Order: sequence, then C-alpha cells, then structure tokens
Amino acid sequence: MTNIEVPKELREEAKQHDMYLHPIDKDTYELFFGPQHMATENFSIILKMDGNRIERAIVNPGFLHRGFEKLAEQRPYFTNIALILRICVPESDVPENIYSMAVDEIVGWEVPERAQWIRTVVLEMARMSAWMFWIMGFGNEIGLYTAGQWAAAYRERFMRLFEELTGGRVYHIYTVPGGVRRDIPGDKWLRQLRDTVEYLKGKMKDFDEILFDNYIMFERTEGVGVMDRKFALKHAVTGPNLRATGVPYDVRKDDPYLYYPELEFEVPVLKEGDSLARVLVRRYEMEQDLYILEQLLDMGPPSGPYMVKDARLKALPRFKPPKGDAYAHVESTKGDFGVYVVSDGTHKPYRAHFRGPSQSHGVTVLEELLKGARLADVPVILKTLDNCPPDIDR
Amino acid sequence: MDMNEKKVEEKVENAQPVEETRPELPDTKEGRLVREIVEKAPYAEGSVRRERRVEFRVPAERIHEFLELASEKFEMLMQISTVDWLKEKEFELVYQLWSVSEGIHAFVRTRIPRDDAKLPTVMDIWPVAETYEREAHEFFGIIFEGNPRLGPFILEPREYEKHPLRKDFNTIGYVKVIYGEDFDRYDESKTNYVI
Amino acid sequence: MKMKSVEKPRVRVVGEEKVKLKKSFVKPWMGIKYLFKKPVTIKIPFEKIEPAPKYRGFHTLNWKTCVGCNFCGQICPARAIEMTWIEVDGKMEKRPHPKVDYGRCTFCQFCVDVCPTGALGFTENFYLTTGGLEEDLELYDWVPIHPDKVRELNEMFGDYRFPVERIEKKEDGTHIYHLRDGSTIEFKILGYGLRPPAAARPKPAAKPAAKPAAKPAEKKEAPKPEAKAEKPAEKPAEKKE
Amino acid sequence: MIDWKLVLEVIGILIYATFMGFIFMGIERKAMARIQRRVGPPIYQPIIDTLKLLGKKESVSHGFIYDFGPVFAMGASIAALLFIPIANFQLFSSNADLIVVAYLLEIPMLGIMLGAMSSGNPYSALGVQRGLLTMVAMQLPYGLALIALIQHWGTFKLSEIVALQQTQGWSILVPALFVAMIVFDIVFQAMLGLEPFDIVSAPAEISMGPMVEYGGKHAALLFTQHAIQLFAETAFFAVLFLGGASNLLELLIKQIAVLFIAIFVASIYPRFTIDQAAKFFWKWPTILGIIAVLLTV
Amino acid sequence: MSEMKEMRNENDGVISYELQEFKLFEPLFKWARKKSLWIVAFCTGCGGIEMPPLATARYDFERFGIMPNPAPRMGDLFLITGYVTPKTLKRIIITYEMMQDPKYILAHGSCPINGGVYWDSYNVVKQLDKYIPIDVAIAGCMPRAEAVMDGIMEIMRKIEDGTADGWKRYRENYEYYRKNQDELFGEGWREKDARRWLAWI
Repeated sequence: MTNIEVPKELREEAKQHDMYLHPIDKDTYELFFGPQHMATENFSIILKMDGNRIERAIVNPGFLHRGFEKLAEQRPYFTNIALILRICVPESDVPENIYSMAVDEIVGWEVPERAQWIRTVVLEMARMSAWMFWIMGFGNEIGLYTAGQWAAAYRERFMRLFEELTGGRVYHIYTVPGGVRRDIPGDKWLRQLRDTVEYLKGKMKDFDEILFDNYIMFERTEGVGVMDRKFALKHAVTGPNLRATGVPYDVRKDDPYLYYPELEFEVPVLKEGDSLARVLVRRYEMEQDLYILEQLLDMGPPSGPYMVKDARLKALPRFKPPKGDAYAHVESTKGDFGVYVVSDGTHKPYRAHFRGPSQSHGVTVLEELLKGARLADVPVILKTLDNCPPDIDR
Repeated sequence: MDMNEKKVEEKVENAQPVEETRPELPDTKEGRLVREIVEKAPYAEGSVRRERRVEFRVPAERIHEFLELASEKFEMLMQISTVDWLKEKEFELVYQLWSVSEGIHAFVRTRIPRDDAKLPTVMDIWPVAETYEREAHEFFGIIFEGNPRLGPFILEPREYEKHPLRKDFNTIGYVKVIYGEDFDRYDESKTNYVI
Repeated sequence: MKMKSVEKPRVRVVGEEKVKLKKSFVKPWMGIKYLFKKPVTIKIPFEKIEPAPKYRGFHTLNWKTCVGCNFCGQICPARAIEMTWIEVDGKMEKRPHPKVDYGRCTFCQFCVDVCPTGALGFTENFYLTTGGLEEDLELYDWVPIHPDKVRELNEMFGDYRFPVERIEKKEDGTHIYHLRDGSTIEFKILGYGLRPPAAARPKPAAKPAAKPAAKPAEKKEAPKPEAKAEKPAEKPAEKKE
Repeated sequence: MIDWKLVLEVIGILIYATFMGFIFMGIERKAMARIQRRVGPPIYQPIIDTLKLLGKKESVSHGFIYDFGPVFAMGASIAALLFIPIANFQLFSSNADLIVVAYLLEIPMLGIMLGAMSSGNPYSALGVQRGLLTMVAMQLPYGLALIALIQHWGTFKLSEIVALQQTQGWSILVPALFVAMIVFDIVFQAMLGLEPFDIVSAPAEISMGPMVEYGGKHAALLFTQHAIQLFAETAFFAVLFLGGASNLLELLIKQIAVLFIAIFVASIYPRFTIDQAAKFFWKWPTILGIIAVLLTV
Repeated sequence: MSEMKEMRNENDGVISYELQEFKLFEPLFKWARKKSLWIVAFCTGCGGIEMPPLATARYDFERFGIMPNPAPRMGDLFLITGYVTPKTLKRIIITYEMMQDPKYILAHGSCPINGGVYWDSYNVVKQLDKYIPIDVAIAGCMPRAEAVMDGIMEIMRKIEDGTADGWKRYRENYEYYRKNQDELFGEGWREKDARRWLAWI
C-alpha cells in the first residue's frame, strides 16, 4: 500500500494544534467536556478554560465513526439503505431520502406520485419528531426538564405512526431508490396522522408557555453564541441557524424536491443570529411543519403505484445503475443534508459522500462560537446549533 | 476487492464518464452564470447539468484562483468530496458549492495524481474548508498546503496512518487482523455473496 | 418531475414580528396544571403494548418451501445469513436453509422482500434477552422455525418473546431447540455454504460461527493484511492496461 | 451528668428528621414527575438510593479532607436542626438562635466544598466555585429578609418568634413580612439547590458539580445530609413565616406546603447561569428586601 | 493513587469480595440495588435514541428507581447503547473502572454481540465481551424501548439471584480483559491517554 508521507513540519504543526500532546498553559486549565457527559452525545470538546471563560475550544469528534462511506462502497445499492440511515439517528429518514433521490437521478427514474407523497409525509413526520427530540434536548440542557418530558412523550405518537407505516420505530429502512417499500396501511393511518397533527397543534401552546415564553430561557439564550450573516455563509452554516442570521435559505424553497413546490409555507428569518433567534426560528418552523402536514393530508395520497416499475429491480442485489454522479440534498431540522453519489456502472456505489449539517456546525462554527463563552453557555450553544455528532463522524 | 467485482468490471465497458464535446450553454440563469464565470476564467470548462446544477472542470494548479473567483457567486462551500479513481491513479476532488443568491449548486471538479496528492488549501476563502480538508486528508491522505490542522481528526492515529477510504485499503483484511479472526465467516466463497 | 414547472411560491419570508415572542415570568406557571392530570405513562412491563402489525421482528422460515436460493444471503447488509445444510430425522434436506445471526441482523427484512417463495417471513416478536456469557449468546444464532409455531407460542404466552429458550448443542452437530412451551426441535447441522457438504459425516461444530465447509478454500488466501491490501490495488489496474 | 431526656429527644428528632427528609425528597421527585406527566418513583425511593449507596463494595477516597467534608456538612446540618423549634421540642436555645440557625444552614455547602476541592476534579472545582458564588450572592437578600423579620418581631429568639406569631397572627399576614417571605422564598430555592438556582450541580453543564467524584458511602452520607438539611430548612421557613407549629403534624403540613412552592418553581423555570443568578439576587430580591426592611421600620 | 494501579494490586491475590461486607445487611442491600439502578449517562451509540422514551413520560423507568446520573462514580448500570468504536471503548473502559462495585452492563442490540451491520467496519469493535464483561444482552437493531426495559428487568432478576456478576468476573479475569484491551489499543494506552483525561486521580 502506497502511503503518502505527511511532511514532518506539517505533522509537528498538527501536534501543536490538535489534541495530542499540546502543552497546558499555566493560567488556563483543561476541561474535557464529554464524551461521558449529559450535554454532549458521545462527542468531546476539549476546553481551555480561564476561570469560567473559555479561551479555546478544540472539538474532538470521532467517537461514532463507523466508516459509512467505506461500508457503502462494499454493499449493493439497495442494501445500503439499511446502512446509511444510521448517519443521522434522530432523523433517520433524511439520509435514506437523499440517497434514494441521488440514485433516482443517476438512474433517471421518475418516482411515482404516490411514492413522492409518502416520502414527503415521512420527511415531515421525521422533522416533527426531530423537533420534539430537540425540545427535549434543549429543555434538559437549560434545566427545564418538564418541557423535555412532555416533548419526548408526544414524540412517541410519531414513533407509533412510523411503526405502523414502515415497520420500524427509529430505523425505518423505508425509502428506497425508486419509491418506498410499503404502501400506506390504510385510511385509518391517515386519520391517526391527522389526529396527531391536531393534538400537537394544541400542545404547541403548552410549549410556548413553558419554554418559548419563559423569562429565564430568554436570559439564557439572548446574546449567546452570536454569529453574523457573513460569518455564517463563510462557515457554511445552514438550516435554522442560517435563517437566524437573516439569510432566507431553505432547501425546500430554493432547490425544491418531492411535493414541496406545491406546498405553501413560510420561512422564518431573524437577524440577530444569537441563540435566542435560533430557538425562535425553530419554534416557528415547528408550526409550519404541522401546517405542511395538514396540507399534505388535505391533498390526500395520489393513486398509483408506490414503487417504480423496472425490470432491473427483479434481481435486487445485482441492480446496476448507469455511470454517473448526482448530488441530492434536503432540508433536515439541523440544516442542509446532502449526499454525493458516484456510480461507476457496477452494482455498488463507487463513492457516497455525505454532507451532514453538523460537519460545519459542530467543528469550526462551534470552536469559533465557544471562544470567550462561559462554561454554562456550552450546552446552550451546542443545542441551539443542534449539533448531531454522528453527522460529523459518520 | 473480491472476485465478484472483478467479474463485473470485465463486463462493463470502461468508457470515460465525461462527454468530450462541450454542449452549448442554455439561456437560463444557470447558463448565464456559467458563461459569466467561464469568461473570467478561461482555463475552466463549464457546463450545465440540469436545472440548478452546474459543473466546472478546473486544472488542479489553478483551483484556488478559480474558487476565489467563484466564491463571489457561490457563497457557501458545502463539501469537498474526494473520489479515489484507482484505475486512473488519480484523486478527483469535487468542491460542492452552493449559491444562496441564485439557488444553484456547482460541482467544481479537479483531478490530482494519487501519488503526489497536494492541493492548496481554500481555508482563506471559506474557513469551513478546514474541516473538510482535515477529513479529506484523514481518509485519503491528500495534503492541503496551508491548512495547519492536518492530522488525526476523526480517526485514531493507527487508522489514520492507513487512510481507510482509499480504494486500496482492504477493510476485511484489516478487520481480521485488528479485531480477531476466530469468530467470523468473512471468507465465505465470494461468488455467493454480493457484499 | 413535478419540480420543473413551478415558480417560487409567493409567501417566502415571514417577518420578525411573527417569529418573535414576548418573555414572561407568569406564563410558565400554566404548566402546573398537569400536576392534576393523568400521566401519559404506559406502565411497562405491567401494561402490555402491542407492536404495530408487520413490525419487523424476528424471522420465521417455512422449511418446506425454502428452496435454498441464497437471495436472502446476498441482499443482507450485515451478512447475517448463512446457508446451512440440515439433517432432520436422519434425512438431509434437499436445499440449504438460511441461518440468521441476531448478533448481526439489522432487522431491515430485505431478505424477506427478496425471498422468491415467501418461505422466509417475519413476525412481530422482538424480545430476546440473555445473559452476557458466551453460552448465552449462542441463542442469537438460529435457523428460523415455522411461522405457525411462533404464532401459536405468541398466543399461548401473550407476549412477543423469542420462541426458543435454549439451544442445546451436541458434539456431532446436533442442535436441539428447546421452545418456550417445552417442545423441542431436533436437527443436525451438516455444513455451511451453498454447495452440499462433502459427506454427511459428523463435523466438529464447536462454535456456531466457525464454519468448517468453506474454510479450506479461504485458507489459500494470504492471511497477512499487508499482502492483501496490495492485491486488489494492483489487479484492476493491470486489467485496464 | 447526662440529661437523658435531652439525649433521647435528640435521637428521636434526628431519626424523625432524617426519615421525613427522605420522604420530602421523595415527594419532590414524585410531584415533579407528575407535572412532567409521568408516574414517578415511589415516595420512599431516596431511602432505597441511600441504602444502595451504603451497600457499594468500594469507595474511592482522595485523602482525609475528602472524607471529612461530608461529615462536616452533616454535622452542621444536625446542629442547625437542633436549634430549630420543631413543634414543641426545642433542644438547644440561646438568645440569638435565629442567627445561629441561619448561618448553620449555610455551612454544609462549605463542608461539601472542602471535600470536593480535595478531589481535584475540575468539574468539582467549578461546582464549588459556583456554589460559593451563589452563597455570597444570596447573603444580601437573605440577610435583608431576616432583618425585616427581626425588626418586626423585635427578637432574635426563634421560640419567641413562634410564640409571638401564635398570639398576633402569622408573619405572612403582615404586609412587610409578606414581602420578606417572597425574598426568603427565592433564597430558599437556592438553599435547596433547585431550579432556577441548581447552578451548583447543573447536570448538563458540570455533571453534578461537587458530587461528581463522590460515590458509594460518601455519597450516601451526603444524601442523608441533604435529607436533614431539607427538613431543617423547611422547618425553619415554617417557623419564621408560617407561625411555627404546636405539634408535628401541623409542622409537617406547613413544611409540605413550603416544599410544594419550591417544587412548582423548580419544575417550570430553567436554570440561571451563575453570573445571571448573582445579578438577579442583587436586583429584585434585594430591592424587595430593602422595601420590606423599610416597611418594618 | 491511581485506581488502575489499585486494581492491579488487588488482583494479585484472590479476594472474596463478599467477606468485606456486613453479611447481615446483604439481603437488604441486594433489594436496594435492585430497586435503585442509576444509569451512567454515556450514550455510546445509536441506541441512545431509545433511551429518552424510556426515561421520560412515555415509559418512565423512574418508576423502578432507575434514573440517569451524570457522574460515573455513583452509577450502577452502564448501558452500551449499540456499536462501540475503539475510541469510545477506551472511554468506556475508563468509565467502567471508575464506577464502583457492584456495577452492571447492559449491551443493546446486535452490534456489541457480533458487530452487527458494521461487521466489516474498520472502526467498530466486534465482540464487546472480550474487553469488558456484559451482564445482559438484548437483541434488536435498535432494540425497542420495551426490549430495553425487559433487559433491565432481567438485570434486576439477576441481581436478586446474584448472577449479575460481571464486576466480579472483571476483577477475577482482569488479566484476560487487560490483555485484550492492550492488544486492541496498544500497550500503554492508559498511561498515555487516560492519564490526561483523569489528571486528578
């Protein structure tokens, strides 16, 4: 194996910068924040502290690295679905969908209307359950356990719906290239979904009262972790975090996919760019997602097949798309989630490179925002950036 | 990697994935954008792939120059994807750019030889490139000159030395050595398994 | 695709005044009302909740209809499925049957999707709890049993546990599945792989994972990883030229 | 010569206080669970927890001071308890026992601090730093509330305060002392270590703070100390503002009422950061405290 | 000072851990242990996502006195929620050694048993029980919250009959586990890495 030697001076420089063997200054002390810590989900930040202020933060990811991209190169196209959805655990439909969309584009499949509708519903449900999860995380981190407990309980309604639709609770393994794996279980399921949407609409008021209107929540987040528009664009910040800095970029509007062009929804934008703005943008998006789900239910599922008709699908393990490459991305709750799939004409992808939103949020942005922050702000910044460690590690 | 794949490769024609003749740029916003950039940077080849997807091919030595130019239109660097073309003995780097103002995604492709994989860093244009470059360095061993933090990032030093995402890294062989051989059926006759 | 013809929708950005909220000291007190409401907790394990119909649980296999095509083994992302030659009551089955390792399985059920005869299926059973010792973990590697038997057991016990309680292994490769209701299924594993075992002679099947049949073939390959890493790197390149 | 009656009373009160303290902790967890829409642990759960911690087979020690810290804290809590008139028992009494109790209730934090600092864990150190700052911050409103009370009743003796309240009506019925009660209640939240002032042990920030290195028997000791402290503090509150009690049941009811207010506040407000908490203490509670003092003049 | 050194010394001779305790209270402690399992809040893999439903209002395992605890010193139950990478395994081992006896490990899902879907991944540990002792394993990918609850119930049952002896096995076979760990991470990883994380010990 030919190994390219890293020049020695680069190595030395890397040592100084990175977590291996860097000296500890006299005035500062080192704090290992995570991975065994409530606020970080198996993710570590090495903090150089000066009293209660952070002088420098060094992100140390990799605790969840499984080498997905290598594994995806070793598995056939369809089989990869069962694998790559583990990249984003709270919102596992997103990797499934982007991968399927990219493969669809390479093959040139027109996904049936019904499958598109189902995919949109699944994505929106995933967004909603991820929001609930986010409320839980955020509530726990700022010490408001009540909101978190409620949110986690309400999330279960979506989990149940997912279970009935896809047969899995967390890992749905549902969206495949060319459509979806199962049809909607029936009208009862649609009714249940509508009930859930109605139920959550009522519960949003509770969350407003206890969390989003809370005086101390404002105190904790206002002016914490501020970034401006230019910084955000240079650091490829996406999703609600970008919209909180005043850039109205939403993949669902700017690069529409599936059913989104036909749906009507608003994109909330704030200019402050601090943690509070990020929280409020997220709160508004929650309402919009419920509204989107309602619209989708009003439309009703279009009739037709839920899987594309193709002779190649008969031998599923040896299905071969033509040569080519495609980039697909969707708007997840965390930001712009993309994948770049390269096909070389064989039955395995030649390369599948995922772009998780936390790749930018969780490393450079976090390191910059933590400079000069208080220790108590670390969980707040982590959670308002909605950092998801598996995205970084993959 | 395994016999099966070799078989498949024999069957498939090894055509170059790129069309040689450049098609006319359409008169859409994508076409106009590509034309504008290509006029400023004549060394680059530009084409429109579909709605909201454009593509540039840039020689490696001018990549920094080109990206600096492109960064006026494309505000965000979404990702640096590396593809290891083992047969051509080349790495292909795809800079995925996104233009917030226009809503267009651009692939900026460049190729560098595998055994001398060096590129200038683009950290000065997009600070976020630091992460992407660290990752590309870690998994493929590409050296980005000017990036101060190349080194073990996600992996631990032992795996980092191997640059595991290269096509010539044998995962199964490595796994067998590191995690023990006694428990598995890795070596089932290969024809029966697709993976 | 649909996306081509559609203009950008009119309502795009919503103003700050709608997004922003007023902070309040008093409003959170409304949350106290839940003190007097019924909890939403489902009291497992005292309160049973059913998994959804068609929840992807453990596999079942109709041994009669299984044709041993190994489609399931090919699609499996975890390579959890291994074709096994089985001898029931002294008579060897004509085709190999899949053996599923739940130390690998991801419950994606692609194997069920591709099964051409519908022999491989799944039930909603999902409980399998064992100790951590090696002999306990042997339970995770089994040849699925008939769906009717699993359903019957589910009805008998009213829960969704793994149907087998204990797997007894003998020196000559005989496996005895002790089911939950006390009945047993006895068979003998002759070998693994697609090709039938060389002879129906007893094999020293000490470990479930160690597979005697295919081993000689694989031993030819160099065990050194460095050498292995070189090989695939060189070969495709040569072919091209 | 030993006053056997006193000894028996001390032991009796201690056992009662420990037990009720644990039950209060259980009530706290249970009520919070109900507000969170779940069932919650059984009410005697803290006792089981403490037993389990006692039953741990090993205990890591970081030296003598580390062991001494929890004992010191526990001693202070017990001492405070003995000075508080619990129903009709007041075991020790002095002329200025209000001041003694008020400051004995602060000492356990110092004990925990001693132990935590000697463990050398940076999270412990941070927790201690926060704890001390909270203590400093809450002194001002705490003192003001007590001054208002003392000025109104004109005595430093707890038993006299109780007696006066029983003849002239509870403290909270006096407008000035009602304001003082609000101040005291805010401080009380910090004394109990509940949100919004659970800054000391903030699990998501400094993962339990001073407690992070404690485990096994040390932690069991700290748990017991916390139970006694909880009992003493609620009793102190009841004595100062709710007119004391003539029997244990009355006291219990009043204590639980006090506890529930603390639980409500804890379950609906998130946590302050330490600098915000200090600023907060020196702003609203201090202003209210000054008003209370001025009203009583 | 170092806990690891302590452990090594203690392993020189065979020590009966039962004898050090008051035999009289052992049944009481057993009951208390069963009823109050504190979980070390260390989300090691994707199974961590099924913990919130279990810990919160939906299933609420606090009914059994189980609650997540941020400090490993006070923890009793270690949930290995899914796959384990070598980088995490180092931390897991250190955290496990920081926990005080008796301590239990519950392994979630396929991955700790035989590698799961990551059977050919270069960065996932395949058989966890080579490195630390597992008390109870549950199947599923990922296991449903009910299955996790069932696993916890199994641990409770095992505590009751005294078969949850992972911590004893770890002490008694320390050399074996230590050898495997050193094989995977290389000699001297404790001195190199762990010293830095736990500078105060």
